[in-house]
Amino acid sequence: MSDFEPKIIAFLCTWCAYVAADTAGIARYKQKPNVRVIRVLCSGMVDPSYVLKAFTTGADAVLVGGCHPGDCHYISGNFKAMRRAPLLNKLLEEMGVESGRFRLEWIAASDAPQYAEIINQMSEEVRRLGPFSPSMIK
Amino acid sequence: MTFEPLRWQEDPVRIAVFHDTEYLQAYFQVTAPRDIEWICKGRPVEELPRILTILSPSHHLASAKALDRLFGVEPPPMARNMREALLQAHIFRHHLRKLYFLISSRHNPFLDRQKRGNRGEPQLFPPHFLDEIMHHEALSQEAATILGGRCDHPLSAVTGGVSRFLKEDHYHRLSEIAEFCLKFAMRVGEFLRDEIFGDGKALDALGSTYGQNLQVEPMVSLTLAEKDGNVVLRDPVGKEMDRFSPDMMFEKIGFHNESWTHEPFAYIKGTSENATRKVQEQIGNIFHSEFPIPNPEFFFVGPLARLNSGEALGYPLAEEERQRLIEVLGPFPHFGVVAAYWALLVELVQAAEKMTGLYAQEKLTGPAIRTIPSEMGQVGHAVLESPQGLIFHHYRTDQKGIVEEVEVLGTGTGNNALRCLLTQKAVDISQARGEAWEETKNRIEISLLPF
Amino acid sequence: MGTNPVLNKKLAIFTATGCRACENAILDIHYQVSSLSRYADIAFWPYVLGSEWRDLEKQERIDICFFSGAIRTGGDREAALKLREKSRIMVACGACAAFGGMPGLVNMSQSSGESGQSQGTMDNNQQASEEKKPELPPLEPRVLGLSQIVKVDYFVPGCPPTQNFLWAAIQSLVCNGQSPARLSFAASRLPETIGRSITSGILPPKGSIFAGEKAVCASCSRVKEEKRFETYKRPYQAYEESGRCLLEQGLVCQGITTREGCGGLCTAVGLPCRGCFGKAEAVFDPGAKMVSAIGSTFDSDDAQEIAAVVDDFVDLVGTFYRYTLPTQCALFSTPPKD
Amino acid sequence: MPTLTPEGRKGNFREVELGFTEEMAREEGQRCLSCSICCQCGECISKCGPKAIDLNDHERIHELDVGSIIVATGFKIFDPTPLTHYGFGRYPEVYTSLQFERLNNATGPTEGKIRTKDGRVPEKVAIIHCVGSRDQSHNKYCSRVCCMYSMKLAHLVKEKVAAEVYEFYIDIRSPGKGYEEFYNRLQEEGTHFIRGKVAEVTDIVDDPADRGRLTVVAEDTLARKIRRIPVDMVVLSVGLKAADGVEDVARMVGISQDADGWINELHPKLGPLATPSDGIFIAGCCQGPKDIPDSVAQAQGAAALALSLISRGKIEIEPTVAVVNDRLCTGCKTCVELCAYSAVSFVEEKKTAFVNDILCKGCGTCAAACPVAAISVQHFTPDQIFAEIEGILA
Repeated sequence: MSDFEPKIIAFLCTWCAYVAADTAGIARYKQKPNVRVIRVLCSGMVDPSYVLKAFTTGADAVLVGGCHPGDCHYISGNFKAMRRAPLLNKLLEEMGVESGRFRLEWIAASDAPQYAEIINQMSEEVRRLGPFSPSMIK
Repeated sequence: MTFEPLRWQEDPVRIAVFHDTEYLQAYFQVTAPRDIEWICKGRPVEELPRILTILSPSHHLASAKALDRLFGVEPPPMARNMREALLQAHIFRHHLRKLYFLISSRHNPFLDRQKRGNRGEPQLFPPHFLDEIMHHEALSQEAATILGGRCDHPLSAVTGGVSRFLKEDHYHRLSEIAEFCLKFAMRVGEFLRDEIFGDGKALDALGSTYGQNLQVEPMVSLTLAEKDGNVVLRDPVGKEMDRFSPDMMFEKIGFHNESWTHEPFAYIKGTSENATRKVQEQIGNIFHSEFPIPNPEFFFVGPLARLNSGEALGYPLAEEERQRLIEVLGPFPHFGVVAAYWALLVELVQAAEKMTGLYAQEKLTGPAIRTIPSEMGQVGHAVLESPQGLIFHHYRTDQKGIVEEVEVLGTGTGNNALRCLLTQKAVDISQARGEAWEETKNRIEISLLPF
Repeated sequence: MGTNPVLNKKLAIFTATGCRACENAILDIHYQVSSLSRYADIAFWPYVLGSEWRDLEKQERIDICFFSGAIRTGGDREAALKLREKSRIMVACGACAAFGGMPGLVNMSQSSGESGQSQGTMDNNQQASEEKKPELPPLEPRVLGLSQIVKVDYFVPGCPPTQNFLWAAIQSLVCNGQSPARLSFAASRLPETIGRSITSGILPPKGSIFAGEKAVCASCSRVKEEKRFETYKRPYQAYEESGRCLLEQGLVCQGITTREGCGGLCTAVGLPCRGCFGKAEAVFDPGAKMVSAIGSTFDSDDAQEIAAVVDDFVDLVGTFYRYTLPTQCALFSTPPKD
Repeated sequence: MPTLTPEGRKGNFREVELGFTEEMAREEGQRCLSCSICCQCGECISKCGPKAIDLNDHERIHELDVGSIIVATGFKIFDPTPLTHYGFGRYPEVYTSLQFERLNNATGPTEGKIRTKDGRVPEKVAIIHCVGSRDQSHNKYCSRVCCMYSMKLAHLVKEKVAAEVYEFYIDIRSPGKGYEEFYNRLQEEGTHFIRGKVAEVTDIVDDPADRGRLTVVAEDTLARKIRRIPVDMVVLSVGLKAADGVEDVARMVGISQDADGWINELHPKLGPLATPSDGIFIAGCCQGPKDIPDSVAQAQGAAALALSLISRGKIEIEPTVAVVNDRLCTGCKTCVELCAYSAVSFVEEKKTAFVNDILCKGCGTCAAACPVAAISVQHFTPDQIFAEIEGILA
């Protein structure tokens, strides 16, 4: 367990969270190396199917990063993401996926430090939860 | 020696025959679990009718009834009629199908007539009669589909009523169907009396299947009294020994699990020496784990159990049929296979008669189809006379109405002891006659079919 | 008229763990299934003909096998393997065989620690010492769909399968393109590949599903105005005859993600769809899509309000994967065999 | 106003009101609140040579159709009032750099003469750098222009009144052409550069001779000693802040701001003038503190970009738009209400949804919501995303 390195898939909105991640890199913020980023045009584009797909493909956790409510580059895309998240959480919960494994976060383009912060704390939490394996998959 | 799979059995079953020290011991095994509890746990309770419908249409209705009780609502009269109408359609269909199986038992009914000659297969008798049965099978299905939304796995019965009104053309079609079914029921009656039940030698038309009528030792019968909705127990001579309300079900009835079958044995808590011992003798020592009580009283359910009340039926034609049965086989109670088949016939006619009464527009119209529950209880149960016999449902839920506990007493469980009994009997008989295993299997299947 | 026995195809019909509804469905197709005899001999059908396994061994091959029921016990598995190696075409008939069906919900409760009905077999092991008495076939660790243990050529979904698609399957697989006209159902709603195979007798591509292409909504008769999910209602709470889309009335109806083919049967009766035809063609996971479709249309942008609505929802898994847990739930399924 | 005593008025016709002495007049002048409310007396109209004043004019709102917008909302200066230890607002002789600039201006109140409020010629002037900039409790960033303009002011002071000038600085930042040379020149002119942040400005003086002056207290970090310097004037080199109301402009044209309120450019290196929304460009200090040459350069660049759009007369839209697969679309109408640009419509005759790819921005909300996955955003289709997932998890 000690040498377990969580794999976190991050779906980042290209206008805010993705920029934040970029800036965080340029600004040399310390970040855990467990995150693999997938760039999407908007957090509203992230279909819950992607999240499940990530889990089935071997991700230990999934992060969706979008603009703060009101700042969506597409006016209201992040609200759609915000509406889906709780229901998806409930579904995952019923399927026995710990709540810490899926997160929706608002990360503005200027929130580079927050981004790094989220990444670090999330990977720590997932490290504590251990590798994800749905009880049903042989 | 094992027979698997078995013909006409709803559950996946097989017969295992063992050479015990001095005689052959037959085991009637149900080889797959029903898993009902595990399927239903955690579901919203109002979904149960749609889930338990996989057991049989009558379980669908029973489940809806249990929900009425659980939510404390009274379905409007129209809804009650519609459910009843649906039940009768299924009784008709079920009995007709079993008689169809009986008649076609010696042939492959799906063999092209043109081919029969050149394959030396015996012609179906009488020609086209099976097709007609199929046809009316389909008619009763159509009725069931109109009333239930779907024929197998109906879904129209919901909490507090039914989920839809009927449309104009439906009424017309339904009454039409009822007429056809009644006419045909009479024809089936004539046919069976002339060709099969009539006298011994006609029975041989079906081959040696039951040259001699297979009888089981008299048993207690468990039925539902239509008048007061109570459950009635009749002792082997047909007189009433106990009458209790469905709430008491699990105080009166117990279940016993055997390691070699997935079907539990239902028995009456409370023993009666003589009858039980005979039954025990016949079943032989199939029970390996101890019963909680020394000599459990076994019972059986189904058409024959119902008729064993000996009470006259409210419907003239059916009553007529019943009298004919009594002429030939003597007064009730009966515990023979022929009587069981004949009971099917009687109830077939009765169902058809009920249909003609129920499938009238005024019966199936009304202001409301449902009463919406105001509050939610947490316990519900219902008892219902299904085509195959009495069934019982019992649910317990949490505050949100999520199922925590489900108990379903199906006919499989109710008749489990009887089925073992019949199997053993059949094996004994064909042993005595030194028949081939095929014959034995055939005999078992024929004798299990009507129960 | 293919009366020549040589042309006749050999059929096998078998049900593993499940009710007999699928077999009834076959038996009942317009009470005309007997007319099949002109095209095919039913070589193996335990339920009606009492065929036994040795009857199957006698056959050198089976042309088409209609297999229904879920894989619950070792016996089911054996049966599936036996039939597969005999049969040229394997058809998973009904929701149980195609997707795992309602018995598949057992997997759910087993995942949460409770070990299903397995105590039956456990007793077995305990009493194995006792004097001879029959064993029970072992239970599979979890309920499976047919496609998860053998290769399946065609699927006929539905619980039970609807007559028109079951008949479509028989026509295109059995009848060599000369199905009796009086029995052919309206081919309009059929996907063209299937329609063509019925008339031409050329088999549809392997793996095709005998059902529509779109989702149930396409054939559902209800009026769709505007999807806006305000409050969650449970079926016992809603009394509706307005003929409006059930989902728009707050009833969770899975018609939107479920393959078409039933003709909106349940919704026509006023009950929400539960997805017995399985997920629609392009859907990755039905539950996820339901979440997405319903969630996106929540009528609020306020986190608390949304949380409140979501809080009312009950038993998402049991609803979204009612018939498909073992095969189509991304997190709970194993890949198909081929 | 002094008047004759009642006795003195007897038996003569002398004026009772004696009028102001110069001191009295000055004193009276001090009472003016300079409330700057126009009483609409109309005097100005007659005075204005070019007749530029029209008192009856009123506001009008013009709506223009434009092909592109250049956002150049500039900046506002940092208000030093919160920094009470500098005494701004408390001591009349504490000025912000802009006020002092005005004082220097030939059209200013003193016609460009540098005078204290009581008209004295200042002999010592202190200039305090980084007021509100590079300050953890206010703006963390460097305002970039203060060092240079402070030195310019120092130079002017030297030139005009030859006063002693003390510059209190943290670091002198003089990048740019000729800037460093200017710095050296000032040092030669004898401006005192004291490295150290000013602790306080007070009117308590050590030497009675200095009464009326302000004392600037600071630590000279090079000389390692506390300095208390009496001065006549104190100039606060205030920093730059994002202008008020930028957030409204930004939301209106659909661009975003960073934490300090400066507008985000498309890319810090490769897109310094463009913004995420096509056709919207930025110039000058709305994007961040910068001096005049930089602003001019950026402005001209932005103008060029805008022109290049206008001259071409057409624009390219992103290829990432949503498309509907009619074969799969079931017409459940889930997507229709979701589109923020109302690009999705429902075609009754076909009973399917339709996406207008001119309006569509490709946010993919509809694609995610479509229950049958009939809609997909080009270049972000589920298959591509899935492939990506498999790829990075492989």
